[in-house]
Amino acid sequence: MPLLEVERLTRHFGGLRAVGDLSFTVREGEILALIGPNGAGKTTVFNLVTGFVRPSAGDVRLDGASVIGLRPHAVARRGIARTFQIVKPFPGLTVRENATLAAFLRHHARRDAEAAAVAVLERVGLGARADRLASSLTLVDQKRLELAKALATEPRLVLLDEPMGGLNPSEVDVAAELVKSIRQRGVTVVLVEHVMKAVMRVSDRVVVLHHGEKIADGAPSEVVKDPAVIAAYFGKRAA
Amino acid sequence: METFAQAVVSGVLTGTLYAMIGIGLTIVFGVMRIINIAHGEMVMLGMFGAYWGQTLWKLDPFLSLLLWTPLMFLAGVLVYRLLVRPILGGGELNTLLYTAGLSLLVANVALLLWSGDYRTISLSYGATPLRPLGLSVAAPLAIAFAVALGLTGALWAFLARTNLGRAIRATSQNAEAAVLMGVDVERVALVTFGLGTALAGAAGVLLAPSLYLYPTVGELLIVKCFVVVVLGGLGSVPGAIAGGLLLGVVESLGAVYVSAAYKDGIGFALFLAVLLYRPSGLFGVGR
Amino acid sequence: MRRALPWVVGVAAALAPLALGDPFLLHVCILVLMWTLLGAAWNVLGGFAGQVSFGHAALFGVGAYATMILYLKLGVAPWWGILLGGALAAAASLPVGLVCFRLRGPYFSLATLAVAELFRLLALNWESLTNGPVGFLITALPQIAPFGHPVDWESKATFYVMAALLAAGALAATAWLKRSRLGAYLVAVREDEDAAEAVGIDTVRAKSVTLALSAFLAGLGGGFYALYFRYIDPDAVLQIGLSIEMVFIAVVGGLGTVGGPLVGALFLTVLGETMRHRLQVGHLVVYGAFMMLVIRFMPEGLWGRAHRLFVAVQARRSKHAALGG
Amino acid sequence: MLQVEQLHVTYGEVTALWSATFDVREGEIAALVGANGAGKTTTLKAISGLLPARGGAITLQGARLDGLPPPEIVARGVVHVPEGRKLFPGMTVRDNLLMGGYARSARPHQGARLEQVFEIFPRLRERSRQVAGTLSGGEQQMVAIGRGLMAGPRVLMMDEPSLGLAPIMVDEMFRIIQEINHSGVTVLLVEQNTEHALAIAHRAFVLESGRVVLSGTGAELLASPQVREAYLGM
Repeated sequence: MPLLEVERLTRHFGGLRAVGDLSFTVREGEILALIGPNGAGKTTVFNLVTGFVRPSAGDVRLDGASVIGLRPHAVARRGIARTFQIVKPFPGLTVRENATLAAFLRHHARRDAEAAAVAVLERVGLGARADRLASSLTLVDQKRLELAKALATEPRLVLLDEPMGGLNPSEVDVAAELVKSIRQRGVTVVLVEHVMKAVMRVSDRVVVLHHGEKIADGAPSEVVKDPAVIAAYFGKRAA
Repeated sequence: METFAQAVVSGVLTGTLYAMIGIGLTIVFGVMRIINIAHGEMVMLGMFGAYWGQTLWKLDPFLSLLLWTPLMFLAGVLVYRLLVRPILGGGELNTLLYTAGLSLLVANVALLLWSGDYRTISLSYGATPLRPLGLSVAAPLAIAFAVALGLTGALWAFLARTNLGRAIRATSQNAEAAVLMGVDVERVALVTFGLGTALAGAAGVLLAPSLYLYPTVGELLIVKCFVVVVLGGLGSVPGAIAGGLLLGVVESLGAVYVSAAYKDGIGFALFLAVLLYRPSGLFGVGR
Repeated sequence: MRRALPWVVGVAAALAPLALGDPFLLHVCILVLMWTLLGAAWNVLGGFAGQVSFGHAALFGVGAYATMILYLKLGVAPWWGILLGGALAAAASLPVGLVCFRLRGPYFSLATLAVAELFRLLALNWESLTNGPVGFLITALPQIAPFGHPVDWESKATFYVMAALLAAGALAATAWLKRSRLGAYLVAVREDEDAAEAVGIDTVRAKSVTLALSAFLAGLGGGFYALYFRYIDPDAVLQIGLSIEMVFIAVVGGLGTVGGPLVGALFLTVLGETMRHRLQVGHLVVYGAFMMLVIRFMPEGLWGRAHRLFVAVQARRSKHAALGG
Repeated sequence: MLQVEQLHVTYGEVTALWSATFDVREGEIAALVGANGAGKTTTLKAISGLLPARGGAITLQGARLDGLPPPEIVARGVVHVPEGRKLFPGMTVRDNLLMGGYARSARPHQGARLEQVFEIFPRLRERSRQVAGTLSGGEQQMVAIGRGLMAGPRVLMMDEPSLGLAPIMVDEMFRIIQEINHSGVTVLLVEQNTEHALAIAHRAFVLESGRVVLSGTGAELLASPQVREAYLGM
């Protein structure tokens, strides 16, 4: 059974259909990229899966159990963590406190939570900056913190919303390695990303959205050759 | 049926004045995203302006409008420049607390100067009510209504027809786009704050002959004013007008058919219901 | 030894007014402690969780009315009444939270204001329960003698001790909150509610529990007020001004700090009472002016600023020590 | 005419544009293309003064634009039609257009230009009293462009004018952009609909990760395999 099943998911905002009849699955242990042009509905999919937005129709199941209707904190408890495209650190707290808040989900004693948080910070390369205020970090480090908070909830599946957006090329390489290392520890990854070179490098499979619908689903090298994908990215000139 | 008509008429009269106060609050919110809690005190200052005008200089309260409206505009401009602008970047809650401080300060300075006594303004022409169509309408309230209608109409024309008025509306609908049109948002904010204050002051002058006046009257008025602007949708001028009329009529009908004591409560219950189910207001275009 | 010093100073300072015995001094101290309790009550919700309520007078009023009604109508001893008043305020806060927490930011603040006005109107008009605008008056308090000492209800010292215990309890509760997991959750809620939900924090539950705690403390304050002043009516215990004063004390003292409410209450009450003594109405002028000055120049509050300076000095000192050693 | 040299722009800590260099010649349509997040919108915002330039220079016929406040840039004739239209949704079509002519230099011409806009978009004349928020996407885009024209632009910068439009409207929009250009307005076009944009552009620049990586005539770029690579990361 796949880890995550998205089935006929639909969401309207006013008259606009942001996501329409979208189905795809995520297998345990894979890295799946969700791509598509601006306004294709990728972030909305994340919001629907994690309970920040209620779907108009459709279902999302983790290990066969529906998570629709759960509030975001309950979805996180089930084992789906996420990051935000516009990073959302707790700006007035230190890096350690940020991660500890997330670690509280699985460790009730402060000491245990802090230990778990520090371990995660080491993994993402923020160990040396644990006592800095989150608001004082550079963007790369804020993206790392965003990831650390998601991992500190000890998820089975993590949804990353543009983990590489705004980074320079060498930083993108580091981030790509980090994403691969998450999977090596047994956490399944779904990422939305615009930096296509990184998508091609890290992902096992790509789902392409356009106007809220799935237009392609397959290996990265196949998907980029798909005429529908090229047309979606490129626009089509009417003859 | 006659009681009903009477209640609706007096509701509309009061509601027009609520609307006028509400417009002042709502345009300031629209442009600057500040909920100015001291707005009620601006109304209070207008009321005392009318009172002292009559007491000291034998100035007819309605005539004194010509004096106090421009002065309150200036006061608004000064308050904005000296007090409000420096804290604009501080977040919604800080500005809310800050204007709460300003409200307390102004009300209590007034209390210190003028004592907490309830005062009234008596007018020679205030004694006999007008009797249009068999209904009874207090003359001062009728005059206030007519003037408020005129002022609101003038403001409407200003907002609809002039470049500056359009710029105010544009800024409150989309500040970034207004900048792209070449609008100097800082200047628009200054004028808007002045206008909002002038409207509050003018409403105070108009209300003075119909209400008891005392330094902390602003507290009661500002709470009603919140009801008005939230009913209509924060930032919307037509919304404030509709909200003002609605509150006026609901209160007036409530006083007749439910209980005079719970008159204000009906307004607040309506307010909570709207906040819960339509936070963008009854007539809001959505947020 | 060094650690004990602040405690020794604190206890000595707490005992000093008793030793001096001056009634006006004691009265001011009682007010300071009552406002510390109320400031702390507001601070739990407003300072830690970032939910700015303009309606805490309602919770204060529930506590005051509960204490009075239980004593005068049912004969429940007022010290039990104070505790029950707190509990009732906490219970009343649950539906209030259900309604108001659906809104965020300034909308939440406006909703709490409307709720408080509804409570005031209810007290004004539900005459069979509340006596309406007439209110309640306590003419005599019962004779008791805990530990063999008869309690002298005419002495300010009695109330001073009660107020001190209540205020100390509130500050202890705040200190506990600051270290607890719930406290950490509240800070997360204050900083970013969506991010808090995303890491698995049930923000609605965290806010509701906190509101209940805050309401309990405010209710205790109301009950104490009823007992100390022996008279309540809707304008005395349910007016908007009370809510605003609670906000100011917490903000001037320092939002989200443990000691802030004490500092804010001490500062504003002493200043206010001095002004009231001389000018009768002036104290709220000072409150308003201070509120504006603090937000403009010292948004972290008096205690917050002092604490930061203290930490900075300590850091410099330990650096010196490290260099020297 | 409009010269952008080594423009560097950040949002707080985030660098959105590393170093963009390109120029727009008088009377032409220049296109700025590239994948999402490449820095196209940022470039336009920096030119119109919404974002400060951290480094580099923007000049209009030799005079520095960077550092000027947005109203001054509008007054000099550099007008930005933003992505997503950014209309004033509660105002009528006519009021939206009049706002476009708000700049002091444009005010005397409000009446005449309103007529010109109605000539180009007869649809808007019919709808002039309608509230802008209730228009269809295509009509809203017409208002956005018309609003830009009201300022009497020398350079009109358009950000994603075809975004979210029905295919038939997309064609219409590109036809209108050419028409505006023929009437003497220089156009800087940012488009995701690359194929279409390159087809009408005299010259084009490809942005990738905040840098201009390729430039040439529209036709050259249309044929270039590198353009596809910039988009699809092949």
